[in-house]
Amino acid sequence: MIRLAGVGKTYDDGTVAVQSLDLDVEAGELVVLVGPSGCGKSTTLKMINRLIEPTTGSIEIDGRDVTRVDPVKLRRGIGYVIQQVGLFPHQRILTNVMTVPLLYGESKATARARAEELMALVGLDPATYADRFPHQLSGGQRQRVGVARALAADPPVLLMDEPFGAVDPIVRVRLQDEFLRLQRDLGKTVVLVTHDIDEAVKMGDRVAVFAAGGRLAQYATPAELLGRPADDFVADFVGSTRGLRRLAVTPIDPAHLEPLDGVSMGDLGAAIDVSSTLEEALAVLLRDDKAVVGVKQGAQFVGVLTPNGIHRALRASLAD
Amino acid sequence: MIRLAGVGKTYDDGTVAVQSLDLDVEAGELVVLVGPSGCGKSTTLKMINRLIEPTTGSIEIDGRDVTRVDPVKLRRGIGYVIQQVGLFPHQRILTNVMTVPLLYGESKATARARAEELMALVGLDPATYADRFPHQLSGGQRQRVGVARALAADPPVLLMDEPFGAVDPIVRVRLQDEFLRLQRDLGKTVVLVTHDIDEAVKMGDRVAVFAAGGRLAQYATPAELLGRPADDFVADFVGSTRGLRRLAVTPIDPAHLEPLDGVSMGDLGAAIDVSSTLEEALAVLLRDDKAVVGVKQGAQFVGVLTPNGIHRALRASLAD
Amino acid sequence: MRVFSDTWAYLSAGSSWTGDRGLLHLMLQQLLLTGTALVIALVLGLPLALWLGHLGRGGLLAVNISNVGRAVPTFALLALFVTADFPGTREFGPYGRAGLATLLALALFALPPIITNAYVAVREVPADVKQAADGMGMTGLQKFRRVELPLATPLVLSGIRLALVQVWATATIAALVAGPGLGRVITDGFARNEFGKGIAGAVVVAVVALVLELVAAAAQRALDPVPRAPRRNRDGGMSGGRPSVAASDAESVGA
Amino acid sequence: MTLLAQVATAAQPSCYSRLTNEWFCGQYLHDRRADIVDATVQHLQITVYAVALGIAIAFPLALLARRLPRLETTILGASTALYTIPSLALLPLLVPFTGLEMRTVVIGSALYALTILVRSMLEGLRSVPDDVRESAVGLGYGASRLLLRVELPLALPVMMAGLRVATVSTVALTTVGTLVSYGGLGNLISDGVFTNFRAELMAAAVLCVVLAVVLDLLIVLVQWLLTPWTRGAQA
Amino acid sequence: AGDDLSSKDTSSSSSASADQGDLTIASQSFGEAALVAEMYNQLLTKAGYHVDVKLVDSRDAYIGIFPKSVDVVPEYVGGIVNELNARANGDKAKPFEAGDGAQLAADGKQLLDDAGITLLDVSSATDTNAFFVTQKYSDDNGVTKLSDLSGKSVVLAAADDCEGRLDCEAGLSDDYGIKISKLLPLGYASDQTYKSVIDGESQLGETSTTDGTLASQGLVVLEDDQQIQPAQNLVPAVGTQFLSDHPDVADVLNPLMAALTTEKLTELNGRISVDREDPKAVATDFLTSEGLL
Ligand SMILES: Nc1ncnc2c1ncn2[C@@H]1O[C@H](COP(=O)(O)OP(=O)(O)OP(=O)(O)O)[C@@H](O)[C@H]1O
Ligand SMILES: Nc1ncnc2c1ncn2[C@@H]1O[C@H](COP(=O)(O)OP(=O)(O)OP(=O)(O)O)[C@@H](O)[C@H]1O
Ligand SMILES: [Mg+2]
Ligand SMILES: [Mg+2]
Repeated sequence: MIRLAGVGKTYDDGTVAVQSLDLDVEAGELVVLVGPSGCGKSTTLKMINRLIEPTTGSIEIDGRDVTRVDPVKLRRGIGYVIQQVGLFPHQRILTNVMTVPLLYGESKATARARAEELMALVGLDPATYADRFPHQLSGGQRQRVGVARALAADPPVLLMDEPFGAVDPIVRVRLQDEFLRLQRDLGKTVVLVTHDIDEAVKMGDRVAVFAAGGRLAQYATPAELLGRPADDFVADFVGSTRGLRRLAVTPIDPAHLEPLDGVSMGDLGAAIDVSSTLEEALAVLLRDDKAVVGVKQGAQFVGVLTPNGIHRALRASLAD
Repeated sequence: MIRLAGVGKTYDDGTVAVQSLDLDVEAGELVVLVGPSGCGKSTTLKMINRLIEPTTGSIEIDGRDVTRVDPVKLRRGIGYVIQQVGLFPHQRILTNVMTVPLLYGESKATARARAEELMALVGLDPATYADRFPHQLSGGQRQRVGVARALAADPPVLLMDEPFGAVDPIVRVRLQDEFLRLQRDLGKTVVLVTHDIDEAVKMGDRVAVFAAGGRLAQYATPAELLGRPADDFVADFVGSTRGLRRLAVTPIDPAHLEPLDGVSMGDLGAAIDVSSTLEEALAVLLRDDKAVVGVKQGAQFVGVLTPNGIHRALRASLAD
Repeated sequence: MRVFSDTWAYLSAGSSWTGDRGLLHLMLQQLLLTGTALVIALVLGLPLALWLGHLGRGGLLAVNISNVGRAVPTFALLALFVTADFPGTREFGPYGRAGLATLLALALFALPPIITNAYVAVREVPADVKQAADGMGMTGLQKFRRVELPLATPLVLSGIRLALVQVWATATIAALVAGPGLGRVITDGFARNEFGKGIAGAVVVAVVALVLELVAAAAQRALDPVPRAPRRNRDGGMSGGRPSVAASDAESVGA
Repeated sequence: MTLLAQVATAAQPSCYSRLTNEWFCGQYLHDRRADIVDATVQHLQITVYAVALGIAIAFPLALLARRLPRLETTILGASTALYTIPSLALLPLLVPFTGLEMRTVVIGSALYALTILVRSMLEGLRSVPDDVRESAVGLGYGASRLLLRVELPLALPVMMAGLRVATVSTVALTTVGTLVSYGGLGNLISDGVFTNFRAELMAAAVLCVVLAVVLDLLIVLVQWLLTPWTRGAQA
Repeated sequence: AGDDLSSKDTSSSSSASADQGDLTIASQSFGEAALVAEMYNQLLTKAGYHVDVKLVDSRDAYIGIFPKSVDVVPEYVGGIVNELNARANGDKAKPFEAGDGAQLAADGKQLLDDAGITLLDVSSATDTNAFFVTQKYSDDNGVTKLSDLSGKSVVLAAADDCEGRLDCEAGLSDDYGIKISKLLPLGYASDQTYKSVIDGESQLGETSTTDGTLASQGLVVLEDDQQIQPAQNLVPAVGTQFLSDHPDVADVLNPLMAALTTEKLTELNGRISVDREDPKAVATDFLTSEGLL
C-alpha cells in the first residue's frame, strides 16, 4: 500500500534527518513510528504526503510514485492529523470538519451532513459543538476535531503526527481507546507518529523504532518488539520493564489455563473474558487480591489463571 | 511543617479553584499533589508562597501564619520551581542560579561557588554550561537549572509545579531519578505538583489526589492509594491497572521469599537485591524468561521469588 | 534632467555647506532639534509607559490616546505653539521661539511609538519569567530592574529608533513657521525656483535619516542583553525587527 | 449671499475678528459652516483614497517580501526611505506628473503610509501559526486558497492594527496637501497660520483629531465584525 | 483660502449666461490673491464658465502647469515676469526691475510669448513689498520714508527669501544704505514678523503695500522713495491659446482691473484679515458696488 524505498532527507543546512529508509505499510494496517526526539519521525511522515520532498529514494502509494502526482491532489487523498492539531481558529468546528469535502467541490449540504456524522463518530455532539470556535473547546475535544477533519474526505490513508500529544495522560488514554475502536470499523491504512513507547505498543499493528538520523532500528509487531528487541538501542528504548509491557500485548492462550476443578468459588475474583490480555488478567488478580482469576468464554468458565500461569503463558507466547 | 486549614480560593470571575482544603506536610517529607487538569493544584501550591492570596482559611509554615509575613521575605525561604521553568533569558546559566543568593546580599564569590556546586549537583558541568544562555540548553537541561536555582538559597521548603513537565518521557524518567537521589541527600520539605499518577506514585512519600474544585479526594502513601482507593473517583484516576502499579511501590518482604533449595542454577535468571521493589522482581522474571528470580542481600542469596510469591507478597503488604 | 544636475551642483559646492545658512549648520540645528525633542519625549513618556507596563494595566488607554495624538497635524500643533503667546527666548535658533514650538510639537509626535513600545515591551515579558522572579522573593522594584527592564530593552529601543527617524524626517516642517533646520533649504529652494537646492535639502534629510536608522539599529543590537540565536525574523538593518506598534495595537483591539 | 447681512451688522468685533482672535469661537463655526464641511469632506476623501491606495500597493509588496526573503530588507528599507522624503519636497515634485489634482495628495499620502502598512502586513502574515498553515497544506489547500481562506483572515488582527496607525497618521499627513491646493482641513490650518486666525486653526486641528478617532473606531468595529473568533478568546 | 470646493457650488447655482465650458483658475492662497481669484470666479461664472479654483501655497505649485492645465491666474506683473525669467534663464538671471506696470509687462513680452501666456490690462492697484516700523519708532526717530533710515543699523524681519534680493535686503542696503545688522526670516507679513517688530526684537518688518492690518496693530509703512520695488500691478494672466478661443474673458476681467486701486484693495484686505469677513462675501460686495456683477 505505502512503500518507502531508500528514502533519505538532508535539510538545506546539512542536517541528515533521515538516512536511507525502507518501510512497507500494508493496506488496512496501523503502523506506528516511534523513537527519541529529533530522530526523523515527522520528517518521514511528511515525506509521504510531500509536505517535505525527499532528497533520495522513492515513495509509492498503491504502486504510484507520489512525486509524479500533483501534491495538492495527492494530499486530498490522504488524511493528515498534525501534532499541534492545527484547527483553523477563525472557523467554527463544523466548518473546520467540512473543509476537505468542500475542497473536493462537494455541495454544502453533503459536506455538512458528512461533517455532523463524523463529529458524532468522534464523540462530539454536533448540536452542542458545531457552532463553537476551536478556542472554546478543551484540548482533548480539539484533538478529536482534528481527527474528524482528517477523516472527512474518507481518505484510504491517514497520517497522524503525535495526534494525542497535547493532552493530559487521562484524556490521552481515552482518545487512544476511541481511536482504536474507530479504526476497527474504518480499517484505514494509518501511519502514526509518537515518541511514547507505551502508545506505540498499544496502538500499532506493527511498530517501527527509529534511531537518530532516521535509522530503522526494528520493525516488528509489539509482542516481538518487547520480547526480542533487535539490539541494545531498542532494548534500552522499550525500557527495563518491557517484560511487564509484554503482558499488555499478549492474549490469553487457552492452552495455559489451569482447570477450574479444586478452586473454591471464594478464591475466584471477577472473571475475565478469554479475549483479554494477560495484563488484564494480572490486573484483576492484583486488584481483587485473589490467588486465581476465572476465565470465561461467553458465559462459560473455561479455566483459571494463577500468577505462575500468566508467567508461563507469557514465556510460551514468544516460542510460537 | 506546612499546614493548610480550610483553605479556599475563589477567583475574581467566580471560578472556585479550591474549595476548603486541609493538608499537612511533615518536615522532610515529599508530598505530591496530583489530579486532573484544572483541579486547583497550581493554585494550592501558589497559595503556600502567597503568589496567590487565599480567600478563606489559613496557611502556616513552622507554626507561623504566612499572611503575617512579608511576602518577599517569605518567598526567600521557599524554593519555587515553576511549571514553565521561567529562567531569565537575558542571564547566563550561572547568573540565573546565583540570583537568589545575590538577592540575599551574599558576596559574588560565595554565590558563585554555591551556584557551581549546585550545577554539578543537578548534573550540569559548570565548565560547559555556566556561560551559556537558557536558549542554548535543551528542555531537560533547563529544567535542571530551574531546580538548581530554587535550591540555591538552601531553603528548607521547596515547591515544584510540574518540574518535569516539559520534557519527553525518557528524559523525564532520568530527571525523576536524579531528583529522588538528590532529595535523599538534602531532605527538604517538598510539595510537588503533577498530573501524572505514575510520577506521583513514584516520587511521593505521600500523595494527595485532588478532584475538581480543589477537593482532596485522598491523602495517603502510594501503596495505600493503589491498594485502597478511597472512592470511585480515586480508583478511576489511578486506573484499572493500579494493581500493577502497586508492584512498583511495594518492597520485597523477606518473609515471602521461597528457599533457594531445589532450584537449579539454570532456572535462575539475574539476581536482584532485597531492597528492590516487587515490580523490579517481576520485570527481571519476565525479561529473562525464567520461572524464578534470585534475591540477594549483599553478595549472599537469601531466597528466590516466583510469580506466585510476588503475588503473595503484594497481597500481604496491604494486610500490614 | 537639469534638476538633477542642479542638485548635484548644489551638493558639491563647498559654499552650500558652510556658513550661517549652510547645510552643515542647518543639519546641526536639526540634529539638535531632533535630539532634544526625543529627550523630552523620553523623559515624559518612557517612565510612565514602563511603569504602566510593570503594573500591567492602564497602558492600553495611554497607548490609544497617544496614538490618536498622531492625528494632530504636527503642522497645526506648530502653528498653535507659534501663534500662542509663547514665552520663548527672543534669540533665534534651535532653541529660539519657533525652535521651541517645534520642539514641543516634535516631542508630542515622538510619544506614540515610545509609549506603545515601552508599555508593550514590559508587559509582554513572559509571564513565567515574571512569576519566577516573584517566586524567588524579588520586590517589585527588583523585578522591574533585574528582569523586566533588561528583557524589554530591545523593543523599547526599537520604539525609540522609530521615533528618532520619524522625528528627524518631520523636523523639516519647522521651516513652515520659519523655524530652524534643513527644511529651510527645501522651502527656500522651492520659493526661489532653485529646485536643485530644494531637492538637495531633501536628499540630505533622507541620507541623514538612513544613517540615523543604521546607527540606531547597531546601537539596538549592541544593547540587546540576549545574544540572539539565529531566528526567523532578523532584527538588522532597516527591517525594524520585531512587531512593535502593530503588535501592541492588536491587543488593544482584542481587549 | 446670505452672509452679507451678518457682515453688515458686525459693528462690534466678532469673537474671531483679529482684534479679539479667540481660540474657540462658536460664531466662526456657524458663519463658515459650509467651508468647514467642505474641507472635512475633502479631508475624508483624501484619507480614504490614500489608505486604500496604500493597501493596494502594500499587499503585493508584503507578499513579495515574504516569498523572497532576500528582497525583504530591500522592500522594508525602500518603504522606510520613502518616509524620510520631506513632504515639503515630495508634493511639489509630484505636481508636474500628476497635476494640481487631488490625486497628487492621495499618491503622496499613500506612499507615506506604505512604511507602516507593508510592515504590519508582513507581521500579520507571519503571525499565522505554523501549525495551522501546515495542516491546511496537508489537507490539500493550494497556494492561493491558503492565502485567501486561511492566512488572510488570521493575519487580519495584526494587519488591522497597522491599518489603524496608518489611517490615523494619514489624517494628519493629509493636511500638508494644502501645498498643492488639496489639503482638506489643512487648507483651513494653513490659512489660519498665515492670517493668525486662531478659531479657524483650532477648529480644523480639533476636527482632524475627531476625524481620526471616528475612522479609528470604524476600523475597530469592522475588525470586530470580521473576526468573530477572536471574541472572548482571552489569554 | 480653502474654499475652492465651495466655489464650484457658486458656479453651478449662479450661472446665467450661455454655457462657455470649463475654466481653471489657479492662484496663491494668501488673502489678497484668494480674494482676487474669487472676484475672477464670480465674474467668469456669471459669464457662463464652469470655474474651478485651485489655491496653492506658492506660485511654483502652478507655474509648471500653466497654461497647460490652468487657464487663468490672477497675477502680479513683476511676479509672473520674473518667475518666467528665472525659469527661462536660471535663478541667477538679472531680474526685471521696471517700476511701471505697463512698462514691465512690455519688457517681459518675449518671455510671456514663449511661455504661451498673455497678460490682460494692468490694474493701477499694485502690491509690492513694503517695509514697516512701529508708529512709536516712526515718531521717536522721525522716520517716514526708507531713506530716513540711511546709515542706521536695524534688525530686519522678513520673508525667507529676502536675503540678497534687490527688492528686499540687497536693495535696502545698497540703494538706501541701511545697515541690516541681522535678518530674521520670520515670513512675509506674517504674525511672527509683526510680533517681532512690535516687541522690539527687530525694527523693520516686511509686508505688502496692501496690508490691511497695519493700522490696527499700530504699525506704519515707510515710503519707498527710491523705487527699489519692481512694479507689482495686479494683472490677469491668461493662456494665449485659451484667450484666442475665449476672447470674452478679457472683456470680463479688464473692467475689474480698471475698478481696482491700491487703496480699495487695502481696505478689502483689512475687512478680510482684520474683521475676517468671508472673502466670497467681500468679493460679491465689491463687485456689486462697482456695478460689475
Ligand atoms: N527545516 C529544517 N531544517 C533543518 N533541520 C531540520 C528541519 N526540520 C527538522 N530538522 C532536523 O531534522 C531532524 C529530524 O526532525 P523531525 O522533526 O523529523 O524529528 P522528530 O522525530 O519528529 O522529533 P520530535 O519527536 O521532536 O517531533 C532533527 O534533528 C531536526 O532538528
Ligand atoms: N486567574 C484566574 N482567574 C480565573 N480562574 C482561574 C485563574 N487561574 C486559574 N483559574 C481556574 O482555576 C482552576 C484551577 O486552576 P489551577 O491552575 O490551579 O489548575 P491546575 O490543577 O494547576 O491545572 P493544570 O494541571 O492544568 O495546571 C481552573 O479551573 C482554572 O481555569
Ligand atoms: Mg515530530
Ligand atoms: Mg497547574
